[in-house]
Amino acid sequence: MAMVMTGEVQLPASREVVWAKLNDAEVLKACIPGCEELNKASDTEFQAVAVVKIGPVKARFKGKVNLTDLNPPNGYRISGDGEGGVAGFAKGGATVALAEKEGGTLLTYNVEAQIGGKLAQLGQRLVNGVAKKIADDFFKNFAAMVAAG
Amino acid sequence: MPAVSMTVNGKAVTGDVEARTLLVQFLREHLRLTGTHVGCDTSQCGACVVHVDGIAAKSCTLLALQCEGAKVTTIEGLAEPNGPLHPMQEAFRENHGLQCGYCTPGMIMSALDIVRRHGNELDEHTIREQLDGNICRCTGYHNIVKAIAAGAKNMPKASTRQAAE
Amino acid sequence: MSATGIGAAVRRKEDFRFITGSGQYTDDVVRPGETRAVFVRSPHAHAKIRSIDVGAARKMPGVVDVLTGAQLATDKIGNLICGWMIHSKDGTPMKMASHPALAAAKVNCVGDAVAVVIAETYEQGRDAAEKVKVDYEVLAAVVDPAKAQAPGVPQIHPDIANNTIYQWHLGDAKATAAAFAAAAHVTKLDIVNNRLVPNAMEPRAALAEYDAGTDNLTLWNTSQNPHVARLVIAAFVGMAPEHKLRVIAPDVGGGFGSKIFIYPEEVVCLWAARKLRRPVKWTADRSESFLTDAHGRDHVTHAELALDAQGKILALRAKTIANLGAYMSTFSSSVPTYLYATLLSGQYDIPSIYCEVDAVYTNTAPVDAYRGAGRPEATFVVERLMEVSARQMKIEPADLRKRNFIKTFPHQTPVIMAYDAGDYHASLKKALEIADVKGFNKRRRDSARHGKLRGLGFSTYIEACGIAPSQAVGSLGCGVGLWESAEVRVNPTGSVEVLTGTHAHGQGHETTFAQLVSERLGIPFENVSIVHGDTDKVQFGMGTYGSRSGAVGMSAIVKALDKIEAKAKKVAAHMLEAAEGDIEFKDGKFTVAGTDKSATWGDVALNAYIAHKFTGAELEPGLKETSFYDPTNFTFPAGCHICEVEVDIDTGKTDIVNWTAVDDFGAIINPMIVEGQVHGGIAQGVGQALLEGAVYDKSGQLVTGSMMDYTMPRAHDLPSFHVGLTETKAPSNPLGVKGCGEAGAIAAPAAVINAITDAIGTEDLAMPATANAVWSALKRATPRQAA
Amino acid sequence: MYNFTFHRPTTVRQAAGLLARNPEAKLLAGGHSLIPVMKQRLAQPSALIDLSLVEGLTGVEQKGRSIVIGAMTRHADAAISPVLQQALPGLAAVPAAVGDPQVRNRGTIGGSVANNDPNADYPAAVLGLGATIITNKRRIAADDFFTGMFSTALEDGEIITKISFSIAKKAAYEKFKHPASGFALVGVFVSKRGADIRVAVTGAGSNGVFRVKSFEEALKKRFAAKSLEGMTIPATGMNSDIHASAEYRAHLVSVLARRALAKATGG
Repeated sequence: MAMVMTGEVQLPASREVVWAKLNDAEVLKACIPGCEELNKASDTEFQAVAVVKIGPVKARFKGKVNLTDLNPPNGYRISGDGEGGVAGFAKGGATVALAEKEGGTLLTYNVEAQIGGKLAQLGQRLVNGVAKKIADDFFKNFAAMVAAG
Repeated sequence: MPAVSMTVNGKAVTGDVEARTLLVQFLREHLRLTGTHVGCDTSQCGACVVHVDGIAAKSCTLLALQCEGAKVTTIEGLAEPNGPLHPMQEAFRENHGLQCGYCTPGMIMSALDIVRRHGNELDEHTIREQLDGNICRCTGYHNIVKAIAAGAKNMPKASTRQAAE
Repeated sequence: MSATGIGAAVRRKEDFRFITGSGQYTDDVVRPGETRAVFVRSPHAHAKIRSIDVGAARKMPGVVDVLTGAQLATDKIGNLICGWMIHSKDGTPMKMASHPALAAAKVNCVGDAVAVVIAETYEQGRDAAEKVKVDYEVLAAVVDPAKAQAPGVPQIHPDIANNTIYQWHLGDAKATAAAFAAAAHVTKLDIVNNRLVPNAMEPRAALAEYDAGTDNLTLWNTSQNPHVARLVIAAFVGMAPEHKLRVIAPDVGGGFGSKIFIYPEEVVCLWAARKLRRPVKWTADRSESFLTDAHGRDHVTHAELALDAQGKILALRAKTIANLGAYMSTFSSSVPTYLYATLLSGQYDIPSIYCEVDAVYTNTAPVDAYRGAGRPEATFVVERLMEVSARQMKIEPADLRKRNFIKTFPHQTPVIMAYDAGDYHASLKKALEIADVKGFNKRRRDSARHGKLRGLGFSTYIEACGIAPSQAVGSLGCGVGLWESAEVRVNPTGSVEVLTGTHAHGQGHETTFAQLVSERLGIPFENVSIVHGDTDKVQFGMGTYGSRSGAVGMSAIVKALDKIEAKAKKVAAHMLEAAEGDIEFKDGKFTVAGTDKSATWGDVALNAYIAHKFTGAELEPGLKETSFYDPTNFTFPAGCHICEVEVDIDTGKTDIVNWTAVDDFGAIINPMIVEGQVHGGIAQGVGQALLEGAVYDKSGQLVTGSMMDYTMPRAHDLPSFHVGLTETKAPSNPLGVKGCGEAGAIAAPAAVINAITDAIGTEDLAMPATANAVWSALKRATPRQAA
Repeated sequence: MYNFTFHRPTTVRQAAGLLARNPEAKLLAGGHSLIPVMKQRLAQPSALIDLSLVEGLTGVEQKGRSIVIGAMTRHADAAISPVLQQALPGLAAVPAAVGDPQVRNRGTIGGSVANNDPNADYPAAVLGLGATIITNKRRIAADDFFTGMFSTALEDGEIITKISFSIAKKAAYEKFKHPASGFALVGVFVSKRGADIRVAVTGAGSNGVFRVKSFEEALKKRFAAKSLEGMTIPATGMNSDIHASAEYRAHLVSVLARRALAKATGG
């Protein structure tokens, strides 16, 4: 089931600072909900392991995170896909745009996500909510990291 | 493997089971009581309904170990082997309340639970609402509803509890 | 009528075992040393298989073996096939893609099996299946049948252009176009016939056993037609010679078409059982059923009806795209063609009809016959066109139908079928009375006072059953004959076993067929048993689908009984020392005409076997006869269903408040069972109209993949039904029976949607008409002036 | 299902101890959310701690102006509890509306509230009555308890033992049931206890149960369906899936709120 959602978050830092954090593996690891590992394969490629927990459901996804369409300091696209074993697979991406606003940076994101396999077959009523929560949590975590400096 | 003991259809039974063994697997595979069926894997269809301590439960959503010490009644335990049928069984036959028969054991066990909770005089609306946990693909429910109303009427007030125990 | 004879509402013989939990379904059968098969299935709708690594899985506890499609090919196990050849307009044969039981190179739908784990227990098998590593190269998927043929969409099968299986047509395009050009009124509709998941309550299962001593294979499975399964698995899949394969379909928990077909799992279990020398059992869990049972319907149609100013139909035309899924299932090609377009004349005298059907592949589960198979789709097209035409032309819907009913028989339609008997006025008239249509306007006003919209919908349907004359279906491309067989064995004590090639999975053949035999031979109902479902016991037969067991299967029994009677009379003649021509047989007694000499049925049966009164030269001992009956025509059950609904304006929720069904099934053997069939059919039709719909997302994931998301009709979704009967006997078979199994599912969807659209005043409503859908339609609508 | 170890403690203390020793353990109450997920292999707890033999976790009692329901009280028992029927019938309607009869025969209030499924019924009542969740460690106000879909303020090792509901004079629940799953497509609980007016919604929000402040404000003038006439809530933030659009869910919230009010006020 493909899902699409958008959001924005106002950050108390310059675009350059935000941009740097968006490209920092440690920051990304701390922000990706449930991320257990994020190993750099190159500046724009990472091997990742993340645990997705939704109520009683718990699935560990192994896969890649890629940064593409890099346009410093205006934005990029962050995408990932992972295999969750018996749970199925998940793919998703977010186009992130940075704009100067009120002395800080307005980050807007457009997320699309897709799941397959057992989660898609059985989890329909929850998929949208979960995808939204993961996206929101990521950018909320990111905002906190930026705020923390 | 953990051991489990319970009373099934009046008989004490024990078995060594993996913790993950469901009650329905214990009944069907360990005890060979194959009257209890599995029709779905999301606890919707009710083909697996049995009574645990007199109360209807979906045996696909209970672990055998959760039933340690419990009294379990399955469709096979409703009537004595050579005795008369339970009035609810008889009513399903009399009213053509079944076609392929696959959902029938669960339907009958659920019907008895409806009588336990709502008494012997059941109106159509109550029966239809209370059958929410049981799916039949053959009958369109028309004759199941009739059968349950008739079976409930023909049951002595005490007999539900007896059947359940 | 005797208490157990033809026409009596005899309680069913089969019920005792079902109500006491002693039925024997496939999963209940246990063989010594049995193993469990767990399939590894694709989570992707469309992907190339780069590699499969079973190494880790093989090492898991309890694993006997892990097998893949590559090994299947090495062992020369053949593909699954579709057995009905359809030719395109241009004369080219349909494009049947190869369908291996385990995919080796490419998967084409979610749930496609790529490997199988054989393990000691089910849970061990599942543990190991997770360890099978499949490296997929994921491809873009095509899901929407309306877009499957467009340029640039993913191609599913490499040598089949535009995902197109065939482009077929029926009827006279020119005459139809001319009629449309001259029409006073043309009604146009775009219709989606929603995709359904059959969901028989018993999931599919297979248990295979190999006897190395005799080289025999036995398969217990959930089949509606065990002989056809054996034939296909022997002759096409090449598993074993036909005489070395036994197929047993024991108690089967509902089929509705989905258990006609030959599926990959049966093939794999047989293959694995022989390879591993252990019995192999597979039972689907419901999640697998959703992904792998053949689905039903899934048509996209544009339909038009041309009428003159008086409401007389001049012509009908339809263009349909039929989704057959990733592979062609056993009979899938016939469903949107000869089982669909041939019924587009409905109950009406329509001079010209033209129908075009494109069948397409998509990355979804295969689609094949599901209760009604083609006929519900046809009825929905015709009956929606009728209702909408009536509304647009401001003619009462019942009146428009009356103006166009076929009144004389036989009637040749422009789309092959020759209707042989019927009285459409009679069923409509009776239904109007039972439904109290006269009182509807008052009820509608009452509903309005409570904030509810009330609507009335008709469906005067027709279907073709008794499938089917072999010569006729052969000329249309069917790969098999559709006769039926019966064997009647009279035992020395006079009891009777009837072996039938039909198969019961809820229909009550053990009762109905015994009623026929009891009445005909004048022997107690209890002394008759019906045997079916085992290829070692029963001679070749064609199985049960298309409401054929009565019209074809019982006719075969009648023919065999004719032979039994003739032979028994010969025996009686010797016993009573009379001429054979003087022997009369009535109520189980043989008498010599004009005398008081008689012999009972039991006496004659015993004498046939002890053979003390005749020599073998005059008469063979024994009393057993066989018949193969081939019908001379389809039968044409028809009737009128009227649905009355109330729609809650605030929520859009529809309640069916009244249902009337008046059907003409010809002669009735057991009215209780017939009514039960009607009830069940209506429930499935209501399910299609209100609740059910299989939805794939754009990437080919089945998002209604469980009973949490796919709404099965429950008791509180349905009312009690008012069922009535009219009767015109079918002239094409000795009993005059027509068939009743599918009528409800055929009639109901149109009745429901006609009722809701009547209530809400807009035709813009797709199935399933969920509360959300109806609420949205109400919001979009400019309400039609209420009648 | 993956295998696990199975424990049946008899006291809350034992249960908490087991939970502390097994970080991957799960508490098993009625099991009707957890076991289906485990059957699909979408959860792999190392141990299950079955609470059914733990003493003192069942029953419905009136304590002063409150109704206290033990965490392991089954829906079927709560629904017919004479105490509840007498003191707070609007709450009794909630367990009566859960799932199907067999689910109600096994499912528990504690399990439902701890799981906080965004389509579950009880969270609407707990939030809609401003209940207090009592655990082995502390008391948590409903307004602080539900923190998003499937997430609560419960900490590791914390076990719900009881839930305390202040008796509201007027209270009612209206549910639009999803025809397949039996969950609430939308459910609305309304209550009035003195000046505390609450409208809590389950099923509709993409982030779980929530209160409709605009409705609550409007109801302060008069606690009646009429006060909400013409009022709607925006579709943003509503869940949208194959079963219902966000617009439809938003619409149902106002329809069901009015119906619940009519029920609560005997209208």
